Amino acid sequence: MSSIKNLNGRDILLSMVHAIQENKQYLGDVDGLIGDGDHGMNMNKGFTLYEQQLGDKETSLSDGLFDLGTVLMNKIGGSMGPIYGTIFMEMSDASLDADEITLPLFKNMMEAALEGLYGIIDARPGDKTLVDTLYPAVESLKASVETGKDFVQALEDMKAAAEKGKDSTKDMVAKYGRSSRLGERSRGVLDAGATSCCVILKAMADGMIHQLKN
Amino acid sequence: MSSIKNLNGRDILLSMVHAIQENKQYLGDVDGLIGDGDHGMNMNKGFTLYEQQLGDKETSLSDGLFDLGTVLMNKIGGSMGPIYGTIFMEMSDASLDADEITLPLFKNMMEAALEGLYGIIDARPGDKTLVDTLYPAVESLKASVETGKDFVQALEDMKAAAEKGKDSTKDMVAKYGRSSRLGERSRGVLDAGATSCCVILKAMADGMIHQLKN
Amino acid sequence: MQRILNNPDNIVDEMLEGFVNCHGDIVKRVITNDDNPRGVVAAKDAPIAGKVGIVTGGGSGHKPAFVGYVGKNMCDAAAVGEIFSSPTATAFLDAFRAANGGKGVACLYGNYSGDNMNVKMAIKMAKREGIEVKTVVANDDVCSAPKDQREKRRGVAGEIFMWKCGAAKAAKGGNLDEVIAAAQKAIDNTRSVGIGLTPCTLPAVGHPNFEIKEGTMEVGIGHHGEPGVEVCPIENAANMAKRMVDLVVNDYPFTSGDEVAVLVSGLGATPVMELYVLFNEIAKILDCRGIKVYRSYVGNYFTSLEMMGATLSVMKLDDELKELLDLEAYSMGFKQL
Amino acid sequence: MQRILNNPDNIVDEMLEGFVNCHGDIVKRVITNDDNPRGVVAAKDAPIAGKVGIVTGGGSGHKPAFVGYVGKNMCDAAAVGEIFSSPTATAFLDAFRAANGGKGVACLYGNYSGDNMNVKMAIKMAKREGIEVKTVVANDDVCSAPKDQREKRRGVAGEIFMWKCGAAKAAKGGNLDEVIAAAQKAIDNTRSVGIGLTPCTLPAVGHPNFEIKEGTMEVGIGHHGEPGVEVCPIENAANMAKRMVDLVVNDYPFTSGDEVAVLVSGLGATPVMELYVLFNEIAKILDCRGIKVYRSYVGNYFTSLEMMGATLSVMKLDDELKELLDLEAYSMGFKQL
Ligand SMILES: Nc1ncnc2c1ncn2[C@@H]1O[C@H](COP(=O)(O)OP(=O)(O)O)[C@@H](O)[C@H]1O
Ligand SMILES: Nc1ncnc2c1ncn2[C@@H]1O[C@H](COP(=O)(O)OP(=O)(O)O)[C@@H](O)[C@H]1O
Ligand SMILES: [Mg+2]
Ligand SMILES: [Mg+2]
Ligand SMILES: [Mg+2]
Ligand SMILES: [Mg+2]
Repeated sequence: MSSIKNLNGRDILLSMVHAIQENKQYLGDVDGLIGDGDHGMNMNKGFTLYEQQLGDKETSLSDGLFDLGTVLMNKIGGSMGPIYGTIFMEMSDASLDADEITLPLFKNMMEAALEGLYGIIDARPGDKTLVDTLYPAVESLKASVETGKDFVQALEDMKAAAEKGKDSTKDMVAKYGRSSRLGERSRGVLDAGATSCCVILKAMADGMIHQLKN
Repeated sequence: MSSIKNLNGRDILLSMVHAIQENKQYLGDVDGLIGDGDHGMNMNKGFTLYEQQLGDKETSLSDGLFDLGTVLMNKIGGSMGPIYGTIFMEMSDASLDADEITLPLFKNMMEAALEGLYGIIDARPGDKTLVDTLYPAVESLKASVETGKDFVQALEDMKAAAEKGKDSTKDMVAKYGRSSRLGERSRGVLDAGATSCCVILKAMADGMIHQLKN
Repeated sequence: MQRILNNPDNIVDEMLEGFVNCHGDIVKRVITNDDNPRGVVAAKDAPIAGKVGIVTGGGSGHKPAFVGYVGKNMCDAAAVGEIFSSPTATAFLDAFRAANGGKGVACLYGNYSGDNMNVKMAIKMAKREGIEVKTVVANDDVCSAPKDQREKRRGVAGEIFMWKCGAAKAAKGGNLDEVIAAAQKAIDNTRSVGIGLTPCTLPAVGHPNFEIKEGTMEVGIGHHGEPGVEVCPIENAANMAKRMVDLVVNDYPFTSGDEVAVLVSGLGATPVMELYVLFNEIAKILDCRGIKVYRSYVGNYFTSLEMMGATLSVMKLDDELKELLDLEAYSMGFKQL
Repeated sequence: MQRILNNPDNIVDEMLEGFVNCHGDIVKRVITNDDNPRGVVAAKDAPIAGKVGIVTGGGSGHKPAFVGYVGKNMCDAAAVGEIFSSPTATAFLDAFRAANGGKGVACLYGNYSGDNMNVKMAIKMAKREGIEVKTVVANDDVCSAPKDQREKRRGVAGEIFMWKCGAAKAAKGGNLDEVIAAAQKAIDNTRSVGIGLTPCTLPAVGHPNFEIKEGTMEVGIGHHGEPGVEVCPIENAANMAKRMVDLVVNDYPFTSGDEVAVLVSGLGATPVMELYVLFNEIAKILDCRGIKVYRSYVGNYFTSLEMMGATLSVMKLDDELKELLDLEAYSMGFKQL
């Protein structure tokens, strides 16, 4: 298949929820090295609250992303509330009227997320934040659309790009967020937000690939 | 010789001072097991203050004991201030008019110390306090006087009696002071006050023996 | 030792210097005596002529106790000892002098052998100077002796209620006997218990004073780490609260319909946030038992250096104690409008 | 972990329940909104009609900050976040609503990215409801960015001066611009620095958040353990004081003849006794430099769970700030006659 039914959002969203739940400890540890150690807890709380709210209901991907964004924004606070809240709400907005999620539409959704994010934060690629995961993921999708790649392959490529982007934060010096005041001492460790963003994007892609293949 | 010149108090007093200084850590550790760990510090502070006050002046044993008692009473507070303050001031009082300190006089001094102590505390032998060192020391002196023992031998016997008395506190259950509320849990450890009292009595005896032999 | 110190032997004097410098609007240092060069901490306008003087004192390391309870409508003077060690007799005597407004002095302190001996000696000396001193000896710590030996029990955080009520009685013009009666009633109506979670280290000693194994807690611990009645695996806040309430409520005993004041004090290093969590559980249990909380206090009111853990004190109120507790007060450790 | 907890995920809500129960004479909880079931902490009689509302907020774990600074002549409402995490935008909005007496709201908070984003969003939402909100963003922490990037610096214990002066201005009838100007002046005149001696453990995480090796200290550490500018062998109190004063005084710079307010706050687990020892050294150095201490505050005013260590904040005073600082205030964390 070359597209996903927007209505079949549930499994994709739960894939994201479970990935965060499984990585709660790991994200906390990463944040603990140069931040305050609460990233895993924060993300887990927000995603688990969304899971509870969803219950055993079905949801479209657009509605689910909106609800997830709202829960994050309203319930977890911190930086991650507004940041991931904005990302998911923008993705939802960009897909609201669609029945089918195609590769070009998904690229648009991700582009909207990045733009929305840029509206509330000053960080850009290279500043050791989740932007370093999100930006290459979006670039990869843009390239896949231009070269007419298959949706599944495009998602695999996006996962690889996100992973590479996340890993690239290891050698960076943080410019924003709590760890930014570390200067050189922040080098050598992954960024927590870049790591969670990678976890989420990969889980989202996996959920989508599962549907595209079945 | 069978007596000590009261005027030659300095070396005896300094022997006591140095013994406490050397056992500061040990007394603190003993107190730490079932008390609050400050016994070495308290005793060291008082005795060192007296050492400073004495400077390089000569002193009679009676005056020195009075000054030491006053310093303890006025400067170290706690339980030890009044307890050792009373002991040394009573010993001073009992020897004030004497030129020579004989065995019978020394026995009287020690008896006065014990009686004075009984006037301010309720503890008696067997209650796991310094009384368990002081009481057998006095009893030993009384026996030596009765049997007409030589002064040096009487002091050696007193040291042994004090040591045995101190060791006997190990198997006792504390009835007074901070550790008294431990009940059975106070068994198996020496009493701090009994230990410092033993240190003091042995050093005092050693200082006296030194003079008796020279 | 991760501590803020110069020479550990001078910590009490340096603390005092900083304390008096900082709180010049509340207290002053009174030094009158070569034998006690440290002097005592007295309320800014102590002694107040015609008022019964309120004196306390004890070892250091319990901040705000004891100097933090000197102030307006609180204690008039406090004698200051070394860390965890009774002040000298001379220091207590100096405190009596600083507090004496001609109507006698109420010395309200905790039941520790050192304090008992030094206060006793100080009272003898004060008598010679014509200062009348009467005492109340706090013994609110339930776990420190069986109920039939209450006279052996230690004084702990409940002393704050004794000071507050005794001092208020004096401020309201009570004579020495009335002040003593009020303070005695306050402490007789109070029961306390502590749970220790970590030991503490005397700066001059340099290593922990005793041990509390990670994962365990010590029920009934004293303010100097005196061992408690039970060491058990650490429990959640709800169960700690239940234990504390049981020990305290059953000992007095407090019964349904009683009105009480509640004080939850940290032992030093437990985050205050957690004291509120504990208080929240305590309040629920008291409510279940029909015991009404008239006033409550949560914070680091009576500490033991950097111990972790908390104490609970409960005082049964009557109309007189309510009125005394309600009076405004202004000291470093207790400020109330 | 030797802590007093139930489910660590509920610690903030349980703390709040205990806090509001305990301090019913000072604060109340206002819950108006399903999206923020935790509600906010508001002063007992907030909003006061015709008075500019003072709002603050921030992550939990800093007791008395933030809810402990809500009260009479202090903040009118505070938004409460998870431990070390900004409150949500909805929570800030609820705080604006609870504080709004019709004359606008001054939101006085610390410079952290999460707080910045959530406050910004809350202000947008408030605008739709016709609530005018202006902000002052505290950035007193000297070591958190170079002087030419003051806008990047974090807010730490100096926020207390910002709240005190801003709130006093509002209490004295200042309009929104005057209140903002006073609070801005207070924080612009304030510099702070922290020294960390031990790390802290988030209850839900269960192990220390970062490391400070035994025998070392971290100069310039932040209130969440954000690393400082230097890790060096632990020093005595006099040298710690010298470092702190140097960093703070040279940055502003404060000069001879200045009158200042001084705040020495513990980070949580350092015995208060040691804070007075540190203050004593700081006061001596300031005196040597000809800087006059007009008022001083020593205690656990702004903590980081059970971290050991301390912060120093110094505010340059003028006649207006003196008058504002002097006004009586009554909140859990700041009581002044
Ligand atoms: N100002 C910012 N701009 C961009 N990203 C940020 C900013 N502040 C924080 N982040 C991201 O948030 C992550 C930390 O998230 P989290 O630990 O949940 O929040 P907090 O920093 O409030 O504890 C960082 O790793 C970084 O990727
Ligand atoms: N009430 C008492 N009666 C007799 N001896 C006591 C009493 N209280 C304490 N002691 C003695 O004092 C010793 C402890 O002294 P120290 O540690 O200096 O004082 P503190 O107990 O005040 O910390 C005990 O080991 C015991 O021998
Ligand atoms: Mg974090
Ligand atoms: Mg001791
Ligand atoms: Mg002691
Ligand atoms: Mg955080």
